[in-house]
Amino acid sequence: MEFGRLFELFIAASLINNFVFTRYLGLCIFFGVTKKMDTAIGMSVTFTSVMVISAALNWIIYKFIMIPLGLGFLEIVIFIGVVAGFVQAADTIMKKVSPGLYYKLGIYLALITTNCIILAVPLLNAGEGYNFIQSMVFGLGSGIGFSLAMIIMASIREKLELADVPKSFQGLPISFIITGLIALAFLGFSGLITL
Amino acid sequence: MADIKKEHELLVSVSPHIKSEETTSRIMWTVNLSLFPALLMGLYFFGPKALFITALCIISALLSERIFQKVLKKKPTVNDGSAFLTGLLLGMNLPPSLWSFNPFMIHVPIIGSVIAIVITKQFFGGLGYNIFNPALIGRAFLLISFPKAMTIWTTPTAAFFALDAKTTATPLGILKEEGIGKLIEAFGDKVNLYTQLLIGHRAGSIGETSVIALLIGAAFLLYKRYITWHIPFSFLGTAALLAWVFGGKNLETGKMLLFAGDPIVHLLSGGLILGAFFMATDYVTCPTVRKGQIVFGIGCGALTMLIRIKGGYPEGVMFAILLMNCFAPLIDRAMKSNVFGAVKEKKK
Amino acid sequence: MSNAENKVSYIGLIKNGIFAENPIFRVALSLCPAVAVTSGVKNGFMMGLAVLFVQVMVNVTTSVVRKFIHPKVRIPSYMFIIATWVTVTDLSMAAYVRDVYAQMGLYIKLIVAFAIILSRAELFASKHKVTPSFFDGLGMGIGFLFALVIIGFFRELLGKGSLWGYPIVNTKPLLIMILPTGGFFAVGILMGLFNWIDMKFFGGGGASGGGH
Amino acid sequence: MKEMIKITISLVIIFVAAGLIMASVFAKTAPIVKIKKEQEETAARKKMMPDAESIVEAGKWEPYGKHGKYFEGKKGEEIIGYLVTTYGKGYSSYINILVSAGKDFKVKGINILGHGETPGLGDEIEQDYFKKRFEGKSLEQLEVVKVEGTDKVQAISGATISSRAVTKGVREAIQLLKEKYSGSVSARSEVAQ
Repeated sequence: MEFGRLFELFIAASLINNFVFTRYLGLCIFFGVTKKMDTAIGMSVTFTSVMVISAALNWIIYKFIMIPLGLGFLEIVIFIGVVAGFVQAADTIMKKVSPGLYYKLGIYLALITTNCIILAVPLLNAGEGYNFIQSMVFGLGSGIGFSLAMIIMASIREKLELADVPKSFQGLPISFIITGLIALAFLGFSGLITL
Repeated sequence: MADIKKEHELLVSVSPHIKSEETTSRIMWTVNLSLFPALLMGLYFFGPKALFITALCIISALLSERIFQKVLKKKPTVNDGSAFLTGLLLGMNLPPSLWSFNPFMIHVPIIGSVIAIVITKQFFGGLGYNIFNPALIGRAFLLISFPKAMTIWTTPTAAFFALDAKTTATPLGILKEEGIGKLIEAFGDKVNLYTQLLIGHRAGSIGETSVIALLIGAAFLLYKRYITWHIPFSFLGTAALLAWVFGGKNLETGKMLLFAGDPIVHLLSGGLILGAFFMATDYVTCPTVRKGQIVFGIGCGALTMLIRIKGGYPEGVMFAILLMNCFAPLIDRAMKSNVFGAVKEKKK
Repeated sequence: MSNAENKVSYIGLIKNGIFAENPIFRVALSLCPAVAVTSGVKNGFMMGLAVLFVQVMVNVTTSVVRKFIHPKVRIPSYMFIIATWVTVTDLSMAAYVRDVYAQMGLYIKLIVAFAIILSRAELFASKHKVTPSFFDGLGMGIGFLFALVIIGFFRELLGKGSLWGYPIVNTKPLLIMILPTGGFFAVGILMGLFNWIDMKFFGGGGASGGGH
Repeated sequence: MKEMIKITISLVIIFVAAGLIMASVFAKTAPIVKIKKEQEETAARKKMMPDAESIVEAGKWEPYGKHGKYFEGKKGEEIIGYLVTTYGKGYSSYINILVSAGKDFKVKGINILGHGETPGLGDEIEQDYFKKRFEGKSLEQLEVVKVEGTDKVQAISGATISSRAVTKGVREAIQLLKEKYSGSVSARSEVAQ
């Protein structure tokens, strides 16, 4: 039963309520990094892992520090602080432990701190009152969903490089329209959680 | 490099922008022709109003293509048959009783055509570059925008303003809501159900109902080698298999019964044949690599059945194809990745 | 930088925010709310107001403390200032405009991650005096508000057949416009239109200046 | 070293000032939020049961793992009906429903408190015509049918899943009330006889 609920949560977070296509989050990054497939993949890996870990960290802090002390109203400041601190730490550790990986993913880390999608996960977790495991599953589902969106988008934009898009629509406008079309297709997933 | 060359020679369905214009237009008009038997059956069953809807779609598709190209001062391509095909497919995918709900909804097919042609095709640079199947985007857009008008189905009658045509559910609608027992009951017996589904005497979109007519057209296209077996057969095969395994349902408990589904009903209804042979195989929006096409077909079949059995819509062909359209460039990329030259060559 | 020069440019700063460096249509920063909260004019307006308030306050605060902040901890300090003002906005909206807040509370909180606010604090307010910073914030905020209201106008009119919640026509002409798909379409088409106008009447895409 | 101290001091001052601002805003707004929220909830309950003099919370329950509550509506000392907040698993969201029931466990009315269903289709559950379809229904009648003219709940055309979700949520609420109260009610009616 519990597993079923978690699976449902995962599917809902990744496909049905996909961060990009139905919650409209992370659009700056989404449009920014999907010009190239390599960047999109690097970003996916980094994002998903940071989302899961920050979901866990923030859950612990929310549950054991903020709630007991009645500091719920500081959630924005604290969550951002935690994410920033964690990213900084990850940056330093990665540089020392695995320079190869740092070389590949380090540049994305810097972009992450002030990203709404990373911040939205702990905020939604706190709002929905998920438990520890659920928070992490939600973070994972959201991360995978975001990655999926980025990778699809990157492959489409690569194909579009050859296309003769009207001049005033080149760049962002056409990307918005593609996203709209993908969102239309993703509507097919709605209703899946109703068993 | 030799490998790539060989592959290109084998391809019948190269993206049209590589081939000469004449070939593109011949292919397109042939596809249009192959859809005619099904259209005629639809007109026979649903009467002149079906003709009106289809004509409206085709005319507005042609007009919007012409006007857009005029505004942007592009070379007109109205005669290549692709805008005609988009309009035809869109019309065949609309319910014949579109305005029995509200007689003033004549703008619906026009909006669908404009969305299909302008947003889905011309914004991307015209034929050959569109990511999604234009007719399906047009239909999806209409389904979401006019949810009621687009889901009213009537029994086949031949009256023009049949406002009193009996509304009914599609076979898949009955199957989803009330189960296979009720469906068989509605058609008398099982044999009658299958034959009626095959002939097309049932509620549904204008061009999706007559499976036999669609198969004739499909056989013609296969014979002319304008389409290959890869996508349709992997699509239908996957759908049939999954329908058989997961399609059964215990009506009392609502729980799923394994290996008890009826694949034939699923195959013959809900536009699966139309989608598998005429829309999933769209040259531009499916992968160009053979292996990729099989993956594409399997994906379409699996998503169709996922949506039909678990999802919110009784029929899932449209969304399944659109979703796989999203993945097509990715599939192509993954399948081609071992021969890096292929991408380069396309770029020029 | 002389005083006179500053005075002339106040209106220019606001104009700059609305047209030349419109945060959404031109600079294309902070796109999420452009789609997320614009299913209605009212929500778009409220969001725009919230951003306007935060942007102005952040710009003013940053400008006041700009000499006091050590350059090494510049960005964290700005983030902290932003987070503070966002929290203030969030708490106030939760208390006073509850119906709006119920629909878009999450996005109000997420103002903290809007690139536009940090970028204005860093690019403008940290280098200018309080008054120009105030007007820069005002210009950016109004530009943001303007964009959100325009998008909201089209989406609500087409999607719900109403404006600011008041029915205009009695059907829902094009329901899809209030869904994500419609939002993306609306923003994409409006952006293309802005580009087209720019190219047609103002001679090409050189308009967007600034530090980007 | 001197620089470090300077940085620390400047940061601390910013933190303290910001903290003060936030805390004071919070101190001012928190009670307002609390009072308004309570007022809204009480008003919603009152609207559902205008006859009751007082509506008292009687317990909590967990439909779909969410937090629901149930209330007793009283006139003087006598219970005249019940209110339950419940959930239904809809098309794309959990639908939060407030159910009002009489002492005979028949639905008196329902209200949709919150949902995220598809605009234009699923959100028709908010419409009065649909909510009216629940009035007077007993547990057995709380089933969704697609046709008109039965004593069951007729689905919204095109939004069967949302309709079904609401109906299921209401049914569970009535079931809960029966479990909690039917024993005492039947006992009481026996005494009366």
